[in-house]
Amino acid sequence: MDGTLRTGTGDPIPAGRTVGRSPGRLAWMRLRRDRTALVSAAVLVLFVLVALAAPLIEAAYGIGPHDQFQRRLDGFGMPLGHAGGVSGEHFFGLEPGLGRDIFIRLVYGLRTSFFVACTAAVLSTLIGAALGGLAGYLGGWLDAVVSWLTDLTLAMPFLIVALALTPTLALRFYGQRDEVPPSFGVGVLIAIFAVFGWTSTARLVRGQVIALREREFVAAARASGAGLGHLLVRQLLPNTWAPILVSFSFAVPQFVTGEAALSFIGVGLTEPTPSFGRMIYQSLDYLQTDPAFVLFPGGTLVALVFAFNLFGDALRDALDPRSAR
Amino acid sequence: MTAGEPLLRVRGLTKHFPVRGGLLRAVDGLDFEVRAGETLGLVGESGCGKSTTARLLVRLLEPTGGRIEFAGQDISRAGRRALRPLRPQMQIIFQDPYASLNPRHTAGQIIAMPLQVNRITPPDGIRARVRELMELVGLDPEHDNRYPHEFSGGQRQRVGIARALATGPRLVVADEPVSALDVSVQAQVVNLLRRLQRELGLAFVLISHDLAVVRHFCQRIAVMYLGRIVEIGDRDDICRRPQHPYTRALLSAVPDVARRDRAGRVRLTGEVPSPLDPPSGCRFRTRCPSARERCAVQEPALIRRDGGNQATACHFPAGASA
Amino acid sequence: MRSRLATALCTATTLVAVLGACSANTGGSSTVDTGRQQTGVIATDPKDSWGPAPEVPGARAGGTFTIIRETPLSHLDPQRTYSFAGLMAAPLFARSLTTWKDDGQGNLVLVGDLAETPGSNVEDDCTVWEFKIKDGVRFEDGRPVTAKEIAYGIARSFDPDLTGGPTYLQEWLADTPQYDTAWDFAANRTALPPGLTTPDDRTLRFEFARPRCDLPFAASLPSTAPLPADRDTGINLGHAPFSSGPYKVTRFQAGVEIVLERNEHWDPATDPVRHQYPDRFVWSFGPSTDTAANRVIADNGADQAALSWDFVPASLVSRVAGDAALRSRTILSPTPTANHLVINNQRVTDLRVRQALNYAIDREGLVKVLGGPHVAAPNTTLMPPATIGHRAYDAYPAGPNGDPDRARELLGGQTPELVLGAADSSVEQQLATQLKGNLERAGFKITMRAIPDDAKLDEIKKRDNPWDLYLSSWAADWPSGAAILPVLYDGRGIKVAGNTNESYFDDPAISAEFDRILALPPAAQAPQWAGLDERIMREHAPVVPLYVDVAYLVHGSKVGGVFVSSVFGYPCLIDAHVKP
Amino acid sequence: MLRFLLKRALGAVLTLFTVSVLTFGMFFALPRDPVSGMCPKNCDPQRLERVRQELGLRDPLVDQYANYLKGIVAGRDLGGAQGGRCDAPCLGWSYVNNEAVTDTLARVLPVTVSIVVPAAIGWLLLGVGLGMVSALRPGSWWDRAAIGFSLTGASVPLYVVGAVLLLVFVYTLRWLPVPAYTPLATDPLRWAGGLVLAWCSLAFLYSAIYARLFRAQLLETLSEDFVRTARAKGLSNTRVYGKHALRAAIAPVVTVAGLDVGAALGGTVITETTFGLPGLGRAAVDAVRAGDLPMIMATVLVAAVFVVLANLLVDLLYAAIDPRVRLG
Repeated sequence: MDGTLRTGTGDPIPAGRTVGRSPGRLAWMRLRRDRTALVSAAVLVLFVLVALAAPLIEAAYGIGPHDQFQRRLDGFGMPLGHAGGVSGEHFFGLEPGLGRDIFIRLVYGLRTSFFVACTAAVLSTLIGAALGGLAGYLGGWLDAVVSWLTDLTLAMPFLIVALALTPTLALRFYGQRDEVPPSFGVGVLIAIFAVFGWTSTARLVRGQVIALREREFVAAARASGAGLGHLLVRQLLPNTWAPILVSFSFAVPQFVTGEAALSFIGVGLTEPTPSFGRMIYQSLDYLQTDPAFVLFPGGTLVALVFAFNLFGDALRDALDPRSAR
Repeated sequence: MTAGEPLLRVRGLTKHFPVRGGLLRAVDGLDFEVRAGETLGLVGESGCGKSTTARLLVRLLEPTGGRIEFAGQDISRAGRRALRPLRPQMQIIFQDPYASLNPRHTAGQIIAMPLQVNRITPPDGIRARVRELMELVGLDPEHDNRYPHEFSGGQRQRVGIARALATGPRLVVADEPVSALDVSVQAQVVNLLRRLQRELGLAFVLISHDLAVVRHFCQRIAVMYLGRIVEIGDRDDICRRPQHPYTRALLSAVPDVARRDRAGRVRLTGEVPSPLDPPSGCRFRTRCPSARERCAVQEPALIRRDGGNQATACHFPAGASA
Repeated sequence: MRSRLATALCTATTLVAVLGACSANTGGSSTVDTGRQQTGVIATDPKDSWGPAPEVPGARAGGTFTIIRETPLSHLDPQRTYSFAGLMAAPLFARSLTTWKDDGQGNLVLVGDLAETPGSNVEDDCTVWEFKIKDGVRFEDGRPVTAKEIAYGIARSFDPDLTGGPTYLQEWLADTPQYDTAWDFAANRTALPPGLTTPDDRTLRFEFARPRCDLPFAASLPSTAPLPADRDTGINLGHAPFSSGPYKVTRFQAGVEIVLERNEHWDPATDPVRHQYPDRFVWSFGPSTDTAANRVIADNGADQAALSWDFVPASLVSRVAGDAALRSRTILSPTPTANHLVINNQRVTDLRVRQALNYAIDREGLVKVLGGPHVAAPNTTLMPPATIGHRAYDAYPAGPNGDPDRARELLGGQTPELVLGAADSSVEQQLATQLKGNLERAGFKITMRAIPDDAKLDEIKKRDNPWDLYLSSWAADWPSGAAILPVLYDGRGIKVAGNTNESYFDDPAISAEFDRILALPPAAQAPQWAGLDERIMREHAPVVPLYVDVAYLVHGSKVGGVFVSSVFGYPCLIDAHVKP
Repeated sequence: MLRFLLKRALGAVLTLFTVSVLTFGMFFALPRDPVSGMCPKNCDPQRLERVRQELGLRDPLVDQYANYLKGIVAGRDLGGAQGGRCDAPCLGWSYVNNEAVTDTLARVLPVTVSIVVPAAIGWLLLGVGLGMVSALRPGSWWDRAAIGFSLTGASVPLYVVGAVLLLVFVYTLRWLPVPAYTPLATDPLRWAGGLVLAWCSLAFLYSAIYARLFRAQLLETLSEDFVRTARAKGLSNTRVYGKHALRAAIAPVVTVAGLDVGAALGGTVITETTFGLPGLGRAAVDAVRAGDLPMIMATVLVAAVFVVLANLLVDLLYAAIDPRVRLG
């Protein structure tokens, strides 16, 4: 995080001299003193580690995401035993019906979910920052066009486009018989989120840049002959890190729950790709008959999003010295 | 360029901003020249178009009309590419030392910026040049990795000055360089500027609302009112023999030991008229103690009288009547 | 600061507390009589076709009976009715030429409804049929129903604007699937289609170019409902049908609600099956299957007299079945909907591969995926057990969990790579995942391709569809082998699209058998179909029979008289009543 | 002001036009046959082809689109199977629902409006209230509770909240009726009873966002100069908060609220799905799944109209609340 925050400050600071405290560094120090931030960051790191280490966990756990244990289900297809079949062998029990292990599917689903959400958040933030920055700095017709694009994106119904586009694209790229690799579905999801997710970042950055572009340090750089690239990247960007980072930290959980929401209307990833979202969607039907099936994926989702929101809040506070805490 | 040629020549410079409800005539026909190594002070109340002029001179703004020649080259319509070779030769110092430094850059980065932007590599490298500049403006070179918020106001303005000097300019436009500073610091900075001007032989356009600062610093003084120059001339002429009632009013507001005993302190009454709708004829007439009918009808031209260097735009200048 | 963490913990604990209470699931099961034999006859005694229908024990008149269903009935036009819900709603307000006397236990008798008998086979070769229309049947405005109005009803089903209904009568009369070009209804509104005549007000006569021995069955569909020509409002009839049954439509709020109230002009004496117990029926649309089931289980207020039309969703089955208090409020019954893993015989031409597929399937596991024996019952025959004359057999005995070893043996070391097309709906994705697991265990390599749910049916009906395997089901329009085997396995009629022969199975010897059996008198056909069923499976294995649907319904405590139709497998409303 | 309105209206029309063209194009790229919904069990391909021609699905796309636009502006004649004459604004005939699209809209729109409007009032009041309580006493117990509430609201997805609420209040405790839509005019009590859970879940979710937003905004304005000046002038706390700070802090909330309500009116798909309410969002999803082009176009357009109108309204409101904003 240190590195990220300091990117904007340019040249690395040589060690061994009085080190200037960049605003990013100050934020980092504030963040380190914030216990909530630390705890939520630790939870997030844990989630990331679990997602990254999924194959290792599978090896250690001895059960794959596609293995079925239907013999441990009763006649209705409900898991036998306590709390949805929780046991030393199956930490979180079994899915009703197919009888797959919830724990390992959760681990793999987390991996997919994280990848989708983080990549989409990076992309949408990049698009938003670039468009918002350009529109805010240059103003004029470009600003009008970007504003209009924002309105258009907001007016396009996200769910409908997603619903219509997913099967269409699969057909275009893979015909009707070829196996559609899971990465394709993941890619489509990322693209959809990125295309629809940039508007808030763009608005934020645009507003920030409009406030900044009249500042004299920008004029100073222009008077020195700086070009558009230098102005945007070297002068303005370092001053918009805070809103960009914060909107990124809020975009990730939004996309995590978004993936689940898409499953709700039948878009998103299809079997057999383990998907966090679809798992939650399916589990909700079992709220009465197998609450454990809801609890584990649902609890994980809530914990993940909660940690992200906590961290995002802490980050915002840390980056904004005016905040009252 | 011959020695007598001015470094900067401004002719009929105008800048109008289209706003709701009309045209804001911020700068409305300026004529003046600045020779190499010469210092010109531009004074006037706030809102008279000083800052706009400063930004026009370094082409942060594009003029609506008129001509700006820098080193004999017309730059009034020049694009970014055409300005590129001239940029290192003209720099600007801003009023607000807080806003003019990028809070996310270190002092070193800020001072090095003009060099990097213009792809200038000093013989000993950028770092050495930065340290040299910092020493030159009286900053500890060890502080080059500090951020603006870790400096005091005066120190920050020094950083701004160092930045302006980085490329070795021939002309520096200083827009109210000290007005945001504490009075005790103001003198230090003004002295620094004087020293630099002398040592480096810079041409300066110093813009200020404070006649005291200008008088202390500049060889020539131009007085602006509502987007126009009402009087221009050598410092001593302007200070000793102000001909325009507005100049006299400004002078009389300066606490000055030499003049304390003299009567005739001119007080300005009323508000500055809106530049959206300037008065007809002489723009100063609405506040002028000696305004007559003619002033409302005919706009006075900036005319040299007495054959000297001093020019005044007034139908009834003080010197003539005296 | 601290509060945020505290809240995090709080949220988690609340969730646990809400969902928490858990006890060990030790299994235990209940059984469904899915193997039950269907018996069906065509009534020979004219008295069977007359009313009044015997009283339902304990039934009382009065009350409002509500049916809750997720998907709305988009119209009630009898000539356009083909959905199960539409077919089950129609008898309330539309009478047809013939109808089924159904005890809900699989005993079916085809009787005359508008007709005095279920039809007379005039030449005894199934080419000419006559129906005598009953005296005393009236429309909702009191005018009598005659052969003319029935003939007009059949004629308007030729209108290409009135899509969606069964096409048996039209195709048989015109002797071509392009019936609407053969006879243009719009240009001949006052005439009748070829082969259909009304010699007098009480006689309706069909003359076909070829033997159509199933006509009495086909005439039981609501497309034979009568309509006076002056009451034909075309496409708008769907919102206000003209009633000939015990109820008339008094309110049609598209997508929200349909209200039927008593038709005073209905005479029970003419009706062999219907009753008129509740004051009104209300179809209420919108709530999801889950919601509807939960609502009815909760048994509050008006919901006490409500039936959740859709079957109990798989996720709730264990809860409903496990609640002894609900036993009296549930109906469990087999249905005639048979589900197969269809093999595309044009692509998978190796019989041994098709047989290996049959051996590989773990039907017990499959039923678990579906939600247990209350949702599905394993099946190994082409025709569902609810078919008249059905005989059980297992051509590829693999035990309840499949026999992967036997399958491997048949494959002889090859690894056939097959593409399994599955709708992108949640249930079908799960089923496909299960099947993929079964098949890969037996040495196949399976690629799953998702097909948009709503498009899937059309896609697999295209001759050149790109998949090797797909899930499909068939529910016959009447429980005779004639409405199943020739429809699904006659290769001579395969066209570019819109095929019912989804396995694209084509064998001349089998096709010849279809012709032979279809020419037999209906009563003699049943055992022949059963024999052919087994022969097709043993010799060709064109599909993998998987399971038949089981109807599992739940209703409010005041609901009485609802049974599952032995013909369609959905709740039948003609005996329904509201208990006091 | 008039010029501003005119300019915005023109932009809005352009947006709507683009949305409809994009939707139209997207639909024809879909791998599904729009006619299939009309196909009975054993449908003949030639019949299908004829239906396609009758529906105009074989005309060039541009013609089809032009016809569609003409229908909206001037009405048009549809085939006999589509109910005949269709008056302006004619959005076409849904061959899946078997009725004029305008009729379907008239049915589903009240449901969505009934969900969104009361919920929006709830989330605004709750959000602003919580935000205010926590900003006025930063660091207090109230503040912490409010922050905790809003963080939870923002973290638990609506479908989870909805499912839990349903289980607890409807199926287990039976305090509330099963969610259903009854028109307000029919029975206000049943109307409210059937929607209250949807309102609560939406309000919980959104008020969380608003509380956080409003708290941050209020804290920021309270630290701004003019508030300090007002205080220095000796104005009472109430006057400072009421007149200056609240006014300045409410503007961004209004912006967000306007846009949120606009978007929500376009269809609260997840809410409607969770609670089984037949609103615009469900209709839209069903339309896409069934390939019902006229319904897709209509739902998309209606949703877009709401968003665009909300945008416009927000700009106007913003100008009204904050006179510093110039309409340019």
